[in-house]
Amino acid sequence: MQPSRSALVQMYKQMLTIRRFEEKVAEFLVKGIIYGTGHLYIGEEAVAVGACRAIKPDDYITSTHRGHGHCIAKGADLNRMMSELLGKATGYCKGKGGSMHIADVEAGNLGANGVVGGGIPIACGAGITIKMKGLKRVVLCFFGDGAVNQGVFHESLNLASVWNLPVIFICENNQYAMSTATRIAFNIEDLSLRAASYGMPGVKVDGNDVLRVYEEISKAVAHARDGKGPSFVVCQTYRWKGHSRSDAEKYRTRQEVAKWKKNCPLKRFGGYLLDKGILSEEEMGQIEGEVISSIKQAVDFAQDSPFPSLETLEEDVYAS
Amino acid sequence: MQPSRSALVQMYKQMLTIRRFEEKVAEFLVKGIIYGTGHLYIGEEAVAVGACRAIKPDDYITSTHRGHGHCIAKGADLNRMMSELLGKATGYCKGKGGSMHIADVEAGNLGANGVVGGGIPIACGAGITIKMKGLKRVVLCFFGDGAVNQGVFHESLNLASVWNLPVIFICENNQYAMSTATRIAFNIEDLSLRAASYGMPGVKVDGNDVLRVYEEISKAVAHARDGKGPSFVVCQTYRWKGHSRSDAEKYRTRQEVAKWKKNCPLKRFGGYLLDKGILSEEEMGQIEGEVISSIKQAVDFAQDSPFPSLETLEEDVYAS
Amino acid sequence: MPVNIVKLTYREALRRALREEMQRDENVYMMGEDIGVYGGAFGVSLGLMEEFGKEKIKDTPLSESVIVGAALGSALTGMRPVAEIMFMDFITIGMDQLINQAAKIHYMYGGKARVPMVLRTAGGSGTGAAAQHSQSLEALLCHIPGLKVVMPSTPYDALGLLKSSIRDDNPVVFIEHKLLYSQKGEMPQSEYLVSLGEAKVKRQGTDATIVAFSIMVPKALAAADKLSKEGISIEVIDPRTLVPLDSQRIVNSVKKTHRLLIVHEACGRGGFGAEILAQVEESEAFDYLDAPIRRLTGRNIPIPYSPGLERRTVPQEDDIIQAVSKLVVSE
Amino acid sequence: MPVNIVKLTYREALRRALREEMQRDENVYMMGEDIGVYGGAFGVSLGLMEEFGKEKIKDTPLSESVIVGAALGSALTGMRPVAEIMFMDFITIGMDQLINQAAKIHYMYGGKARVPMVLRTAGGSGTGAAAQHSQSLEALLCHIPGLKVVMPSTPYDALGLLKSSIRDDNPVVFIEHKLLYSQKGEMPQSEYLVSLGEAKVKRQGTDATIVAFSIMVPKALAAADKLSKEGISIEVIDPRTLVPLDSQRIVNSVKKTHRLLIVHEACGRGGFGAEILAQVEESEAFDYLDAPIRRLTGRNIPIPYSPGLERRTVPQEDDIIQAVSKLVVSE
Ligand SMILES: Cc1ncc(C[n+]2csc(CCOP(=O)(O)OP(=O)(O)O)c2C)c(N)n1
Ligand SMILES: Cc1ncc(C[n+]2csc(CCOP(=O)(O)OP(=O)(O)O)c2C)c(N)n1
Ligand SMILES: [Mg+2]
Ligand SMILES: [Mg+2]
Repeated sequence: MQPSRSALVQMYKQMLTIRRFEEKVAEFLVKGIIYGTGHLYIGEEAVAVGACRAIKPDDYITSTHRGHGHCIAKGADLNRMMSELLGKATGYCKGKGGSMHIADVEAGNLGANGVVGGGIPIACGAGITIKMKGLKRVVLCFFGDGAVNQGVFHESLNLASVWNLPVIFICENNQYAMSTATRIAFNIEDLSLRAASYGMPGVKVDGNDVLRVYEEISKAVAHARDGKGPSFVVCQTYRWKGHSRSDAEKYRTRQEVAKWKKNCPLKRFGGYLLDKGILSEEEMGQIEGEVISSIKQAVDFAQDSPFPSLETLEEDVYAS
Repeated sequence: MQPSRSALVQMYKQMLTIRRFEEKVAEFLVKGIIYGTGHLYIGEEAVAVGACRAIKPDDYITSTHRGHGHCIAKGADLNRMMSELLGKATGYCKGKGGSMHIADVEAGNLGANGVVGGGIPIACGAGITIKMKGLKRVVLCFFGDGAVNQGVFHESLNLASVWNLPVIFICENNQYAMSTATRIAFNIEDLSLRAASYGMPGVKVDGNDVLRVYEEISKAVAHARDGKGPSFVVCQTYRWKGHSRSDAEKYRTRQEVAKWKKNCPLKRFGGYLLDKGILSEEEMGQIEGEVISSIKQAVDFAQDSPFPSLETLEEDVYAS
Repeated sequence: MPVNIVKLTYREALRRALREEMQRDENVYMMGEDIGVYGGAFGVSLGLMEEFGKEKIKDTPLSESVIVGAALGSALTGMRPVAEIMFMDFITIGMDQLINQAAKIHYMYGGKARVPMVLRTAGGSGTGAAAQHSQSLEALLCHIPGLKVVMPSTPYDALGLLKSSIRDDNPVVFIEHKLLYSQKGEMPQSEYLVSLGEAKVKRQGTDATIVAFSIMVPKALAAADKLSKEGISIEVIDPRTLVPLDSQRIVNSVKKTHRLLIVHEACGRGGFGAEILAQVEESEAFDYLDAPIRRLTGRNIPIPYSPGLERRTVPQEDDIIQAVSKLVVSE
Repeated sequence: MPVNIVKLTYREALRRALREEMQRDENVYMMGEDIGVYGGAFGVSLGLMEEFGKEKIKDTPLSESVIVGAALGSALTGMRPVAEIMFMDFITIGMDQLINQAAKIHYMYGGKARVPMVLRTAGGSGTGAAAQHSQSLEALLCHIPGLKVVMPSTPYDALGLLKSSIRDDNPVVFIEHKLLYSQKGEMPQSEYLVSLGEAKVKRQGTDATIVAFSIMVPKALAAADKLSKEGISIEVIDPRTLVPLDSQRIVNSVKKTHRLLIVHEACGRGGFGAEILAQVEESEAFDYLDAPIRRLTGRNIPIPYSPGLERRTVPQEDDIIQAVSKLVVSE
């Protein structure tokens, strides 16, 4: 199950890209260069990267309001992402979507979603297409712990199970839905227990360990590709930053945040790669350089891009 | 836990009342005397009667589209029920509600519901009131197996659990939601498994055994009154008649129906009472007579009652 | 009846449309509660499961949110689902998926994705099903950019519009009326389509225009017949699709008749009649009006159960006659 | 500022109303997502949990359907909940409980039960939150008999109307606007109420009437100020509650000014502006109109993200000035 060396390096690079991309977004939010809201993925990189490494380019994902990480892990173009965040015409959605609606349906990214849980039934729909067209694809459906208490979570997991759809439901349990701790919103500790309600496999993994995530999702993907149906995988992780643009973070302690920061998925994986001799310090530095320059390029591209013209305002309401 | 003799007799009488009442409704539906639709409770009498016997008059229930049984078991007045079914001004809802909306909030019946699952969050709300006012009441929340796949089921059971609400969620698993067998709509056999998702007790009982229902609901009620929170009780039963007014019943076999009819909750309980010497054949006959005459009286009352006057049409849209 | 003309009920016409489209395009399929062996609550899909199999005619669990959401997800990835919500009242349960997702994806994604889905549902009162099974909620949908809204009044239109809806690349809400299912009507034996966005002049007239849709069309036509005996000549227009709305045909008619009555079953307050009224007011027809535009609509009350009350809640033929009579004398 | 007058933001005014009503009536309580320590997404309830405790200020799981449904269930049994849906867009998730249950129970039960609940929510665009976090969906609610719909435009009204809403025995949807939260305004220090169903003439004028609500009120007033410099005298009316609607005040104003412009942020098609237009058309004011009634509304598109686009999607001060200018010259 272990990925190849080059895959491991790729994963590291993706995780780092997400981290640095989000740091730039954070800066732009503070400076008002990014206008709307933004939900940062910092601290959760191992989930998107571990999961997306387990699928092929023509597989699908559905994403969330906290979607930049999924996007990058699914192979999105940073230039078009950053342009979208800056509301530019060259963005994935021509500036009409913004952070919460980045999508690239042709590349299998069925879209971020501003509605918590909103993408879950959509993932089922993609699963229906796969089955009806006899494709061998799968769908990775990402959502947060908060979404696990939405009605659509329930309806969707049940439907996926009774119709045996090739969907892997991935909960990113970062311990909070906005200010609401899972211990307040749930009367169970292990959210993966809920899989049993639908007669599907459920498992909880360390979501800060990219290889564990990769491994579990790979199993679930194989299961789905074999026609054995959906799975529910809960990845335990943590959101380092505030929920969105402004958040006084009164609902958690500094100590808690500090504890989780020590468990940094990026450092852990980097340390592992060094330990195993897969990457040297020097190579790592080189990767860091490449990542930073790709983000700089994205920023330049986005900042040089034009805003959408007002003529486009009423376009694309209806497809024809 | 065994009810007193008079309670047992009462229970038998209520079950018989439901049976005979519904037979009359069936006749009126066929004859067009009842105008709208109607969902008959025949075959499921033990659930409502066993459950409602476990609570006190000031406790609450929420009911369903198949609500006549709950109504009667909660002590409704047959005259006003039948009047409502006939759309008369003397009905529980002054003729404005009909079969699917009979309610008697003062008597603790928070209402039937035309929306499958619609009553489940309402039961949570009643639970909130009870807790906030420091009452010692409980809520029995009835719904069908179909409702267990609605999003509100999920959201409500979770809320009740995290807020420790005194609600007993009672699924009347009559094996079908309209034409949809539970084996098609679920990938689990025992629906009570779903309780685990919310960290609440769950149990499956023979819903055609009124004493077993009484016993399990009594336990759940005691649990709730003790401040220990909600439970989920699944009662296995069967709907004898078609789903509603017209139903070709192509989704099930005659043999299956016949098998369940042999397991008649009324006959079973009647047999038990005879066996134990609690009732004699003669007493039973007398009860039958009383029941029939109470229904005849209800029919007369309803038929003699006036239709609501057109002046009432626009009344009661807003409370003032 | 000419040989190439057939007579079908509205229900049968819908079924024929579904059958033809499923035969024509393998991406078309149906999903909904009890649409398989039961044939749907109103019998529209009766026999289709036997004909097309369970994969194409999918019985779902009782879960309206995921019915809408899964339909849209499969539409987004290449299928053309026809999903069914048994009673229109229950679209409220799938409302987020319909309004926030399906309707907006094409725009939010910068035009780079499509959601070619149809959501069929049965609206309207008249069956004694009371407040939660009798609503006409089209106004809620017409307000949402990205949705199309279709409300056929005849078997002919039902067939042609459903086929066009299935071929449309947008989410289309297709609203049938319970009391129309058994109505019969003629149509060609051969294939035909009715385009979305084309109103139909159902009856020519000169004294006043009635715009009516769904069940109100036959009622308006019956009223117009009676009125013609009193020498009042009524033009009846059925927009057939509310979004897109063929306002031009309505405007043209008003320019001719100088009087307009809008009739619908839904509650008047915030009903789509207000929008039609406003569009005519804002159009060049305003200068031609000889009397204020009038609406005749359902009352602003939930639908009551008792038959006498229920009947008085929504416009009936007599109400239309009265309203027109008032309109043609007013100045 | 007189001693008995205080200046508060819209946010603070709402908080004061909530505080006063919770102090006054022990049956009043709040529930919603992140309303406790977080104080709500827009800070309205900041500090209330500390003051009233967790039982009165209930943080819920992320479950909009049960938020609405549980609120109604507790209202039905004697409480007076004030539930919060963080963004108006998400009322679609609790729509069945709101529309099919809460709105209809009083009627369906023959008047024998009441649902005294308030559903607070934040609508509107202008924050770069895009299509799923920026809608103005009041039209969907105004169409449903049994609901009341309130949309305050000032801190004064926000306070007085929220208190009245909490004391009302019906389900009231109370729609706040994101861009108004930080607006300041004066109000008495002592307790006061603003009745539901009373429009307010925000500015007297003679040449034309603007009916505007929520965020469009300050925009209309600013436009009217500018127009007055050109000698155009505008009357601005804020209905404040859309249901019940104080049409009489609007009608009276139109009888005086002979011209009417209706301004709202929501999409025009099927927006509540159409209903206001229709009601005036149907009223005695029709005969006084010197020009057709005009609507100036949000475009019929989802709210786009990019700031330049977003701004052009909904009416701005300049658009109002233009629309009025056209209206007063037209005949
Ligand atoms: C249906 C809905 N309700 C509320 C919100 C507001 N909101 C946005 S993100 C969020 C918390 C989501 O928590 P979770 O699902 O755990 O994802 P996380 O933000 O932790 O990644 C909330 C309440 C929303 N966007 N959608
Ligand atoms: C939300 C909703 N969807 C669909 C329906 C139509 N309908 C009425 S009863 C029913 C089946 C309900 O099944 P179940 O919950 O098992 O109750 P039962 O009828 O078996 O007692 C359906 C689909 C409805 N009333 N509400
Ligand atoms: Mg979370
Ligand atoms: Mg059932």
